[in-house]
Amino acid sequence: MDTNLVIEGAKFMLLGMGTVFLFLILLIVLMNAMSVIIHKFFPEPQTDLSASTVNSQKNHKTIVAAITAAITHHRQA
Amino acid sequence: MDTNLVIEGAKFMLLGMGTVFLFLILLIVLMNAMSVIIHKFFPEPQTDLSASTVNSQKNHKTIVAAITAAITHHRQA
Amino acid sequence: MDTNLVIEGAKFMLLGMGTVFLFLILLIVLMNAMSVIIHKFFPEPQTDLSASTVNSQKNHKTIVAAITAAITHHRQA
Amino acid sequence: MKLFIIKFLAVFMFFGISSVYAAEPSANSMHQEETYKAQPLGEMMQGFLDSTGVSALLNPSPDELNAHGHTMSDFHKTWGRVIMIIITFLLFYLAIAKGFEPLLLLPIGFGGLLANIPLAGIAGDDGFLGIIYHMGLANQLFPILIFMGVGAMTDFGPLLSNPKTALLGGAAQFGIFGTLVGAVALSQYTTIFDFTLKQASAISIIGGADGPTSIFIATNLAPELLGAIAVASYSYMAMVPIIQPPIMKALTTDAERKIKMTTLRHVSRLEKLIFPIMVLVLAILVLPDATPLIGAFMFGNFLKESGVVDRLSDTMQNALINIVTIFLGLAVGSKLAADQFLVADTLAILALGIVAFSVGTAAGVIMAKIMNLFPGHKINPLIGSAGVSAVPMAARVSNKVGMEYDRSNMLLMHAMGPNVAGVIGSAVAAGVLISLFK
Amino acid sequence: MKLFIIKFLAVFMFFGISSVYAAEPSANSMHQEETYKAQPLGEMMQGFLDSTGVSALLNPSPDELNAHGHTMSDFHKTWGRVIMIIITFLLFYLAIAKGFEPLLLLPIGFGGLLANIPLAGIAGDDGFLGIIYHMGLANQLFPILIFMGVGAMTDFGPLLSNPKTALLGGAAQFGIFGTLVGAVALSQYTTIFDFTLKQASAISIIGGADGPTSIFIATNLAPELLGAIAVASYSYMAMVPIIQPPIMKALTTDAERKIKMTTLRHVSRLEKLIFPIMVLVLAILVLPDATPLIGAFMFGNFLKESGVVDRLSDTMQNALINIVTIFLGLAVGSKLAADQFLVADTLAILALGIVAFSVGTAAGVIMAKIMNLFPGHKINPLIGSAGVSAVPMAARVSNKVGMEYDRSNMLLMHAMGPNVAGVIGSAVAAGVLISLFK
Amino acid sequence: MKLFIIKFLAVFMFFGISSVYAAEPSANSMHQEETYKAQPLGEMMQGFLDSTGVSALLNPSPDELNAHGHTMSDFHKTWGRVIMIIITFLLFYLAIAKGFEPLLLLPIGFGGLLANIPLAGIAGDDGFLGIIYHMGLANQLFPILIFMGVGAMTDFGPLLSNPKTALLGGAAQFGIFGTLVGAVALSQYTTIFDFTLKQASAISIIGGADGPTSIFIATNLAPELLGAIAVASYSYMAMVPIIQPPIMKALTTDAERKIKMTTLRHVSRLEKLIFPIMVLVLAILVLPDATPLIGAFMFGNFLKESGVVDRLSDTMQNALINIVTIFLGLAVGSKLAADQFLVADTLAILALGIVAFSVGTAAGVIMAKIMNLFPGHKINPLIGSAGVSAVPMAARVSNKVGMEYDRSNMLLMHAMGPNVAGVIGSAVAAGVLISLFK
Ligand code: NA
Ligand code: NA
Ligand code: NA
Repeated sequence: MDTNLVIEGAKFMLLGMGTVFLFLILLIVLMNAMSVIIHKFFPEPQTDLSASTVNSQKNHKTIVAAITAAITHHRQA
Repeated sequence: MDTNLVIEGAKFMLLGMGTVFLFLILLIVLMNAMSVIIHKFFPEPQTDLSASTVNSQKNHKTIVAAITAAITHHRQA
Repeated sequence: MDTNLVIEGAKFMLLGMGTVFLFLILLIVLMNAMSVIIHKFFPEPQTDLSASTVNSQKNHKTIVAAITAAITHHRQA
Repeated sequence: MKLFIIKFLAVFMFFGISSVYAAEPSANSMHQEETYKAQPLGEMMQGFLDSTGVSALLNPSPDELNAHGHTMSDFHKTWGRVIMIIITFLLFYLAIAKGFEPLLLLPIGFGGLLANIPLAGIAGDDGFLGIIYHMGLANQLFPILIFMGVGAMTDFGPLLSNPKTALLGGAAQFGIFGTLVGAVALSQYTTIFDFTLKQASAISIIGGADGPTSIFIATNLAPELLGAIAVASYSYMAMVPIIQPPIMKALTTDAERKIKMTTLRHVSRLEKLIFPIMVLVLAILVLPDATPLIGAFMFGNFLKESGVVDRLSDTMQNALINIVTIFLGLAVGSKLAADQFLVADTLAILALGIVAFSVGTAAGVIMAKIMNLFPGHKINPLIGSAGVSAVPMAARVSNKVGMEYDRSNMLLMHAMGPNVAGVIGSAVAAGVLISLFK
Repeated sequence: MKLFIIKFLAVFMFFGISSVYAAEPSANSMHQEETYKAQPLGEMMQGFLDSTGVSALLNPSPDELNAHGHTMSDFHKTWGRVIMIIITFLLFYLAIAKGFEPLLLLPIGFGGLLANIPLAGIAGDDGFLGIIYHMGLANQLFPILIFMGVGAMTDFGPLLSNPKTALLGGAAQFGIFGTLVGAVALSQYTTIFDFTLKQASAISIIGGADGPTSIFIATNLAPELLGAIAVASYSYMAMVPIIQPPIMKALTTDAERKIKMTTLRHVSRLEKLIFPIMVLVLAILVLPDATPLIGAFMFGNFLKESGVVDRLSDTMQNALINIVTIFLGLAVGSKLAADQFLVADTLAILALGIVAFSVGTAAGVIMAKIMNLFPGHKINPLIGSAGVSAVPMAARVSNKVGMEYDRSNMLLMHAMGPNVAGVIGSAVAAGVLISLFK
Repeated sequence: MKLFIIKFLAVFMFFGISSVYAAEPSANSMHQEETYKAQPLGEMMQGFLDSTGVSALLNPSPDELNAHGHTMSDFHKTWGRVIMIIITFLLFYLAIAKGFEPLLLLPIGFGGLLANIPLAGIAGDDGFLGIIYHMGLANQLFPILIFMGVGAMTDFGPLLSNPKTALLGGAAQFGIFGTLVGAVALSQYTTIFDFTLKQASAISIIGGADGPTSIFIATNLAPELLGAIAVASYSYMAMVPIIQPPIMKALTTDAERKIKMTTLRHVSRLEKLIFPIMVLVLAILVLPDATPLIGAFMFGNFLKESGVVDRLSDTMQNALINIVTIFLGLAVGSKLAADQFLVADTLAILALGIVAFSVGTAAGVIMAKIMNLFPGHKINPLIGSAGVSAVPMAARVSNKVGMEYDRSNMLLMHAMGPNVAGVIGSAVAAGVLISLFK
């Protein structure tokens, strides 16, 4: 009545690799579907990009302004 | 022998709102008393303010000095 | 059959101070030995120092470059 | 590279030789009792299919138990879970797209999602949500730690410069006790609700508009309602800009809304330093049962105002409160399991919660109007609504509504006084409830 | 200064007066039962000498027990400990001089060093390593928290822009299951190994190349092997740049190695936001037993991608994961006690671990070659090896080997897809194993 | 806005419909046994008045128990609490106005304040102070974690560059053992003190001038004295600039105080890296019972010096040590309850503590003078006082006193050697005490 471990291991492999691939294949299908749906119905607004650019430019300008102020201040001092 | 919950609830309200107001009124009295006592006996030294201004000016100058040094260094390099 | 606590305390002192000094003397011996061994067999590479200097110079230059870029940018803007 | 591999193999050899020395049989190398039972592949596949989530949701096992070891109805095992998962998605949507208190609703929502997974038992005693729950929520430590962090973030300056506005924060607690009476009345005389006095109290505290206080009291008085109470509490706090303005406008005249308040006086550092201790001493003398909450809050505030332990105060306001927020959120979320949340009580809690919020808002505004009947500087009743707490959003709402009627009327700092007084008021109210049920 | 001392003395007096009031005998001031027994100085010295480490290592007491209260062999009490301490020094050397995953190998090594100290019992139930172990490793909380932090650090963009590369991350799991079969075969038919199915599974998961997953599974299925499995797992992850390239080169042609892949498409924020929820829902439907790991991982990732709770996400990626890493490392190290590590099993685990790693690498590469048999954009098989995970080192190795053959061929981002898919794949594999042993 | 409200109501409806489906009676919706008992309003008011702090302090209930479930004297329930609260205010004053170790004295003081609140039971097993105490102080985890952080902050460079100064850190431990003998002598022959050997040992360790070591030993040997020992230890560490200079000046001549020491040699990175391991190995061989403390300390130091795990080292020195400091302080404070602190023992502990400190200081100075009797570079005896540890304040005091006599004599770095050696010395002394009581 001893269990044949090798056969059990093989079953594990079958189930395990099967599940892993099943999972990932479903995931691929879902990823592709999501991509299609999102690009069709929820396209990323182009403004987003420019908004962030504006934002970073703004930050940049703030830094530049700060440095300039510092230098001006220093020259006056 | 059933408890009348509504009456119990009303008692809770009486006790609860009473305690809340008692607490806050005492707190108001204490706050006013503290304000009087502190302004009379422990007035905030005016120097404190100027000290912190000096401190921030000092920080400011440190930054300006660092930037200037950086620029000088860059010009020399 | 009462324990004389003072004698016990004295024993504690003997053992305690003994162990502390034994430990620290061994540590001193080991520190000196380590110093000799490391300076003989694993001398600290001089390049290390210059490497870190180079590194910090590099950092410095990055900062200077950033500031300069910021200023140039500002002048152009 | 080769040299390196040789070195590594040498380490291996070393392990090998060491192991040979270890020749005696050790407890580890003895063959353990095999708990695994071999099955034919067919049965195994069937068993595996039965252990998928699809199967568990469609054909739930009759002996599946909930996180507390009780049986569940089939509805709670199947559609109930699906519905709960969809509800957590709604929470995500509200938190991310609408900005509803995301710091707490995202972890709570995700905890709820995990708690409704069949078979995995994540909210059970051995699951990680269950472990986190028992680590800090069952013993009420997490809300206390959050309160410390919030205390370290709070500035009592505006309250100190205009003490009498504290009364507005007191009046707003009528939201708690008014709702309590209503809830027990409807429980007693109708079949709409069926709450015990304890449960009604735990629910009514939603009107205090303080997340940690709500969670603290719910864990104390009615842990079985914790999930719904926490979700209602944070949702309504997030909805303050929607709930409050209509009430504020309905109860005030145009002239009242345009009242300008006098500039706040400067508050000295010493006043701010003594204040937390003063509040705590008052709580000790009047209501010791409120001191766990007030003590934790004032501990955080005192450390901040002391100015000498900035590293502790910073950690409280950042690393510590963030870590605890993650854990608290997940632990609260573990109470969103379908069999605990999808009950008639939840709807009642949501309904009572919004009543409590609204009553509290109205009471704050009316209190301001009453105070204006007395001589002295007039109070703009719009800052009364900030007395419910929901710091600092309620104060911002006061400011925003005020500016709708007079763009130059800055009420923000004036509203911060009742706002923080509302936190103290709710903690006192919580203390009264704890005291009454002791 | 003197004034100050006077003030301080006044405080003292105050204490004094207070104490005098406290005249009644208190529990504290009563003389406690003295547990200490006086001995002649000679005996005391002898006893003290017996309690030195030198003595404990040379003349171990026959009744000294290990951390679990079991007896130990003399070898494990003496040379075993010395050998283990030397092994921890090797770990330090590898971590510091060779850069082998120092974030985990240093705490693990130090924990191992502390666990092998005679008499101190630091890894016992009352020692601090034992306390930390029970606090978060015995209940598997620490690897879950690490997974949250790693999730918050992970970017699924590359996978989303080229979904099919997920298959490479699937194929690499063959390293786990192939090794499992091999290990049980050698256990059944030879006397080299003697592992149960559970133990073999816990060991094989090393092939998943994911530290937290390995630790999670080992704690679950074979806690007695935890130390060796964790050390093997992190060591081999660190050795990826040595282990993988020969295998990658042996299995590919020159033409294959020079395949250029098409530029990755832009991935929208919404896709990244939905992805973690999608994976979790899929795991719920297919394999609930994988949801603790996948759920924790996706929780971290979801918080990051939500963009509205940056303070929580930052804390997860920094303070929280660092604190847990320290604790996890020490707790794992506590399992490096000689009597648990210096057994024949450890050598077998190290051997099986490297086999698992190599098989996984090969399977990933071969899978890419198989996929290239089908029409569509060709995949450079060098990114197949990244499917074992070991994020992000395996992806960097793919990139580096690719550039050896074509300096303009940047494979890094392409390899990140299978790399993160490998994490998901291993978590699924772990879920299968948990499910089968339930 | 309206649209939004409609959406929200839709969610509500959804809850509603879901709840209707949940028609079966669930455990939650069943009416729970009501634990609340109705009372006439008069009685209720009376009961409420009895539950105020004023009433509890004036008319204590005879059956009120302390945090450990023992009865308390009336003094400890009434004036004792008031006195303790005033004492915590003194601690606040010293910490904030005088800068006395605020990082620990503020949390300890606040914990003491909370522990003396009547009726609230915050220091009891269910109160949050009690929970924190059991979480990490009862098992001595907190001082160990603090030691890790302190280790990561410590630089052994000055000691390595002048090893023989370690002897000064050894001599200062005479403060511990000398006081121990004195304490047991006075306990044996007089009625002033009445300490067991264990208690006397726990008290004497105050002379080690190391907070975590004191707390570790007190928790181990005499937990009933923990509060007083911790307060004494941190207070005296803060008072180092007041306590030490008179002793230092009394024991040295003018010429000695002006001794200039030779410049410290450069210490290589490798030396600093090996040092912590060397100390730990020495401790393993000589005194395993000291390894929990020394191991934790050297773990932190080793991580820092390794240079490859900066993120762990930074977290140890910041988030982790700060969080643990808050918890440790509160937990220690919970032992300042009147019935535990306002006992004659406390006064004795304060007296013995300052003796221990002073003896240690003197021993360090005298040791330096003895060492100067031997040939070799002369040591300025002013750095001997730094051997008590109290890092880094004692070293600063050495420097300051030195500069009083020669403004060009910078002793700071020279004093850091004995300073850190004092930490090691105290840990060794602690190990001896643990070993002797095992
Ligand atoms: Na409130
Ligand atoms: Na993997
Ligand atoms: Na010391």
